[in-house]
Amino acid sequence: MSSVASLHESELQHAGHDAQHEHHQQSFLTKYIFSQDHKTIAKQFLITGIIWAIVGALFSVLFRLQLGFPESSFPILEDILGKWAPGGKISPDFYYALVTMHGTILVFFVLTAGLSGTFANFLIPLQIGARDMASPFLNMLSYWFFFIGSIIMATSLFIQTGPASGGWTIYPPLSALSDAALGSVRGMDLWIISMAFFIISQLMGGLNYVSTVLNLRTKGMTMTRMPLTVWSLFFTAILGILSFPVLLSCVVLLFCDRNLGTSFYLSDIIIAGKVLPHEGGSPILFQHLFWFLGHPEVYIVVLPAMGLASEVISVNARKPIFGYVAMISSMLAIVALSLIVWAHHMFVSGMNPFLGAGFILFTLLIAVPSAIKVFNWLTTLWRGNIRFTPAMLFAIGFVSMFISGGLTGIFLGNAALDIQLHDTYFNIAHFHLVMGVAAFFSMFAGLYQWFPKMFGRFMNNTLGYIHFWITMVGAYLIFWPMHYSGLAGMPRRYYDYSNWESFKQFGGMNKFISIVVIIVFITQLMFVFNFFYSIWKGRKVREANPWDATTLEWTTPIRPGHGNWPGELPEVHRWPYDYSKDGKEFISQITPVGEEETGPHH
Amino acid sequence: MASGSLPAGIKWWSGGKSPYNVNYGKIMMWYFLVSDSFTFGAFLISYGSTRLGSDYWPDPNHVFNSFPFMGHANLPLAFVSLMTFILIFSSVTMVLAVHEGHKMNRKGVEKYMIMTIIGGLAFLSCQAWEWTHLLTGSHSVLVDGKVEHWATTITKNPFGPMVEHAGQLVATPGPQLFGGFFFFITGFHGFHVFSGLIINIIMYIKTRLGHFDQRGHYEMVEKAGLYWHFVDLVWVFVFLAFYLI
Amino acid sequence: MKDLFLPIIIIMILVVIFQISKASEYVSVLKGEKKARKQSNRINGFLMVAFLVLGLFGAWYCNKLYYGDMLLHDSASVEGVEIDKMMLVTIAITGIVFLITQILLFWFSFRYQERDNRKAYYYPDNNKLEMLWTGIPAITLAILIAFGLKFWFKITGDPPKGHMMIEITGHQFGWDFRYPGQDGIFGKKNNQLYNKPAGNSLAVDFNDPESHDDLRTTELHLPVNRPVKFIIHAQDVIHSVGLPHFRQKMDAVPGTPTTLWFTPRFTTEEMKTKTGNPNFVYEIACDQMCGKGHFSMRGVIVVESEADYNAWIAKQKPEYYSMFPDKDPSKQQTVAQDTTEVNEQVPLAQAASIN
Amino acid sequence: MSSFEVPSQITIHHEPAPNTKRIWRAFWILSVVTLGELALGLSIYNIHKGPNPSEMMVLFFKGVICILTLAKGYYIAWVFMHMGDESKLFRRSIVVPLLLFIWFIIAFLHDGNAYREARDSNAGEFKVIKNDVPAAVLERGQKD
Repeated sequence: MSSVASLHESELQHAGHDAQHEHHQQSFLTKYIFSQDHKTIAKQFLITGIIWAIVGALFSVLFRLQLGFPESSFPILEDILGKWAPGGKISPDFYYALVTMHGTILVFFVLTAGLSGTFANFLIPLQIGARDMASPFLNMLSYWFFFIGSIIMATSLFIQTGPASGGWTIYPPLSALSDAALGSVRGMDLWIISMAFFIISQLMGGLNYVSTVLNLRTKGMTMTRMPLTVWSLFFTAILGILSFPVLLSCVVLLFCDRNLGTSFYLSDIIIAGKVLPHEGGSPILFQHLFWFLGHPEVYIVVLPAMGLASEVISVNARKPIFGYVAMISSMLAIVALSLIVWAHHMFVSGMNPFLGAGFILFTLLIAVPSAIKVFNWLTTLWRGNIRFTPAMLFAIGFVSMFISGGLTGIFLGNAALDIQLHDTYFNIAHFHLVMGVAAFFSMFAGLYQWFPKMFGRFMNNTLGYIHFWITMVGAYLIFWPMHYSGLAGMPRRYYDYSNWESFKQFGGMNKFISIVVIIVFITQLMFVFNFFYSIWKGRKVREANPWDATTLEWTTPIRPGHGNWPGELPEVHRWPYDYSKDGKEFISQITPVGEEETGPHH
Repeated sequence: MASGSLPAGIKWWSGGKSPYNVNYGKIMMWYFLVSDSFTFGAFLISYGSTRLGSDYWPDPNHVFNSFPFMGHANLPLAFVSLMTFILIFSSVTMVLAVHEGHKMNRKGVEKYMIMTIIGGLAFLSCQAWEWTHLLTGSHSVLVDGKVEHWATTITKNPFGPMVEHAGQLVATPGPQLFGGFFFFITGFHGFHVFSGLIINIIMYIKTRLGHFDQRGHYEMVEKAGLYWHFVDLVWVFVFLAFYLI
Repeated sequence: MKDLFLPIIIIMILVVIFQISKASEYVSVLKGEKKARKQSNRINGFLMVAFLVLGLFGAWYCNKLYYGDMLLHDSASVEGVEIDKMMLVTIAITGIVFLITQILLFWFSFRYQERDNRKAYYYPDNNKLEMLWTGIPAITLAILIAFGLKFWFKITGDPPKGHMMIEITGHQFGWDFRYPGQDGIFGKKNNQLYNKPAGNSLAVDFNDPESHDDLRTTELHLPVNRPVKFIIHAQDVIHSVGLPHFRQKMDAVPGTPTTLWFTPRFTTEEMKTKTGNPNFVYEIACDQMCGKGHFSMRGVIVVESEADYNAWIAKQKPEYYSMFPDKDPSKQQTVAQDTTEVNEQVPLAQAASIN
Repeated sequence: MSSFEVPSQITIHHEPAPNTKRIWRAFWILSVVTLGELALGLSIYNIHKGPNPSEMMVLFFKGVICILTLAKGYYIAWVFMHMGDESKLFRRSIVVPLLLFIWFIIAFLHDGNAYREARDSNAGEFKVIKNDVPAAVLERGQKD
């Protein structure tokens, strides 16, 4: 034992100590801009995410205008968009750019960075009792890489030929050939560069989350005493570490095809009257690589949502989450399965049927852990004492959406049925419900729940209730009818259906959906207003633990400084779900286990 | 020690300590390497998929048969084997540097770091030579009934199947992606070597300045070492995929 | 002025909502948090049940609106009949699960809302229950997978003997069809021969004698009750041959041919009476995003009786003759030249229509 | 249940092997294995050069090379990267994700192969010129 270096204690404490020393000399720049405090970084992710969410949602409103009112024109659009909406009617080129950007922004920038970036940064250290992330510096870089990526993506919106317009899945050759679409001229390059920055950001974040959860748990915080939020964010980080690099490989090869003349994804192409020299590549290879990320990405979005919902439901039902271990193991099963099922997005790509059979099998297996989770949430509600805070409403809404969207996955995972439903509105309804609306609901739940911790103030409850009910009803009104048009085979990503004998009957439905979309969008703006208004003007939090929750973040001061706990780190003695136990309303994790306590869970 | 088990009798997972008895930096480095192996894996598997999807693929023994200063001698795989040995040897010197670091022997670390850096430079020089050789070579290829002279580039491959032309055997254009994947993957690996080299140089300078002695441990060297070995590890697989099979 | 009217109203509504919310917050502070929470609990609990009831009613109404009238007419292909059945079974199973779970979710929410005299029941886990809802979904899914695999292998397998073949090629933004002619074999293609001679937009190698009887048509005609196999190509980007009525779909991938097959069951005329839509046509919808004209990439399939089909196909002229009018036995030189020009103009015309 | 009597100094650093013998041994193993691979690679070359290349033999040699490469990977990771000295769970947490490569490789290679077959198998129904590999693939060696 020559080099006994007791690094560990110092590691646990370093962030806090550094912060304490620097606390007084922090300038505006180090406190709010280049902050290394995980809570500030979380807020940076959150606010960037909110801005992107507004942009992404606004895009959907724009293309819904075209879909709902294909024969009308809106002169105001020409004033705003110029050449993209000649005569007040969105051009097809721009329509596809909008669709693409809507998908990219919401999937990557909002539901990945905005959701897990916010909550992983905010909750992991607070809930496991750490001063900060394992590497606050990398954590800061993680945000700034995301920021640079999003600036590049934003730039692409304003270039002459417009942003990428090949769909968020950017399938080549459409995305590889500048003759194929306007967005593939330069917009696609910016998309790829932006995504490369984003992937690096995710990687740095993910590595940080994993090593923080492993190394920096406070005394007594065993893995099975962690709240489900931390578990879900931990799994999300693992998924990100394993799948995002493949996206990087995928888009880098695409970049070469676009700019260096290689033909990784290109073969035998005649376009714009020219025979291209590319030979030997396969566009399907791209799809394999893309979906190797793409499918786990869905779970990167939905796992944190599950974790947040579990925590919120448990706190507000005043009951322990039912089947804590089953919840963790089903998440683990989802992680493992999600990495091996990617090709179910490609059943009609001409994939080999035998290979397809393997993917059918794995895919439908995912339904089992998902079902376990749903039933566990239901049982958690059963015989609870439910407080309908806005957070709880959104968590219940999440479960409802997850059921509705999840069940349709059984159709799409079964290849024989998927043939008919592939790339139709059924598909849109499925993934919007299960990973779009559901994840958003959970994000809202998390925001209403932890807003007091973030900003020391409450959000307005009444606005929260109105926000929830309009969004809940609106989401079903938007996506429920889409199942029907999807079953009739109505393809997605069409600019106009009025020339189609098979689909034009759904014109009325499209109009209805578009109107609801506008109402729901305005409601979200109301939420955003509530959010920013409450940061400065909301009702102040007066007690450290306003929700009577057991987890560690509520043992910090109302507005914790860098380092989170002013004194020693708290020591943990039990699991985080001791609600209504032994006649007590709740028992905090830092309360030692009493002599006469019942139950196995501590 | 080699068994790698942790001292018993301690609850490693009970919080307040690292369950693996490993500092966070090393955990991050290891998991980063796992992540990076997926990047490389994706490239190599794409290459495999494309290769199996092609009707014809050139025999690597035939493409990589030159050696510097040996003229036109047919020495298949000789040069790349040399490159492999260079990399393995630089890995050995790296691990020796880490070893000296454990003993807090600054002079030893410096010595082996220098050797590692030289190894890395040698590898990069070899790669530069090989690329130059391929990119400037001239091979006769039958294109549209005419014999042209091609080098192996990112879009051209003169190593296609042979056909009879004017009484002689001439190669036809081979799969374009041979060059594409070769230059791309070895380039990406070379980029890793290059960045590893930069990291090693920084480590060397920091060692010289005594930073690690002040800090009381040479863990940074260890982490740089992990990265360097990973580069070696990847090369083993690149060697397999492009040169051997 | 009129343009501003709507936004102003919306902003007014939002301001009113905000004022009410602000006021209610003050009230709740005055009343005490506990009392305010009680009230909002009651309202939200009620809304939960109301949402459930209205939602189920809405689902029923939506079903009535679309399911019966517009959707899922009989499958127009023989293979699709079984898939439709499987679809219905899946709808039934998921429908039951959907109803049970949603009703429980909202009912529990209402039933167990916070009351002063209620204590939540400490119920952390129960392994038997977990086993139950691991097992039942697993078994159900196993059954669905079994049927799914059976049909999957059937429709991706080989078509029955005696099938006909049609080559279908997608390009931005339209479809080209080629029939193999008398010999049942398509002539070779070679991209380097694209538009050599002019008009050869499918890049057929006319040196291959097997290409001489290949028919290139602008319409796709199929005889009823005969299995047909599509051999699918794409020239530029990925397209997808979507046949909603036949329950079939397959991507068209540049560089790799794909196939799909089905057996049409009803002629177009029969479908017109079945659907009550005099304008009914079978449509090919591109289902894979392929650029700005994606939505206009429409193809029409005419399914007709064997006799009508034979009459139609007999009228078609091999593409070879329109390329090389001097080889045409009937020597209708002028007509043939016209066709060449038309062929050349087709893509341009389509491009123009999009702008 | 909850006892935290942890020895005051937990070492973060692992004690390396007392001498460098293990490292040099690994080096020699790696060298020998590389030479073995090289020999196999060259014999593939010679089989190809021969008049009647036996594809089975080539495949067998390639399989052996793959296994040898995995062995090399093992030595680099376990000895050079000191993975053998890490705790068992840490090792597993690194190796288990890499098992994904099994399915990753199977699926991708299988699909690549399937596409080649799809391109080639439709002969008779239609033909594509470029896939007709010239019959005279006699010798792959070539003058510079």
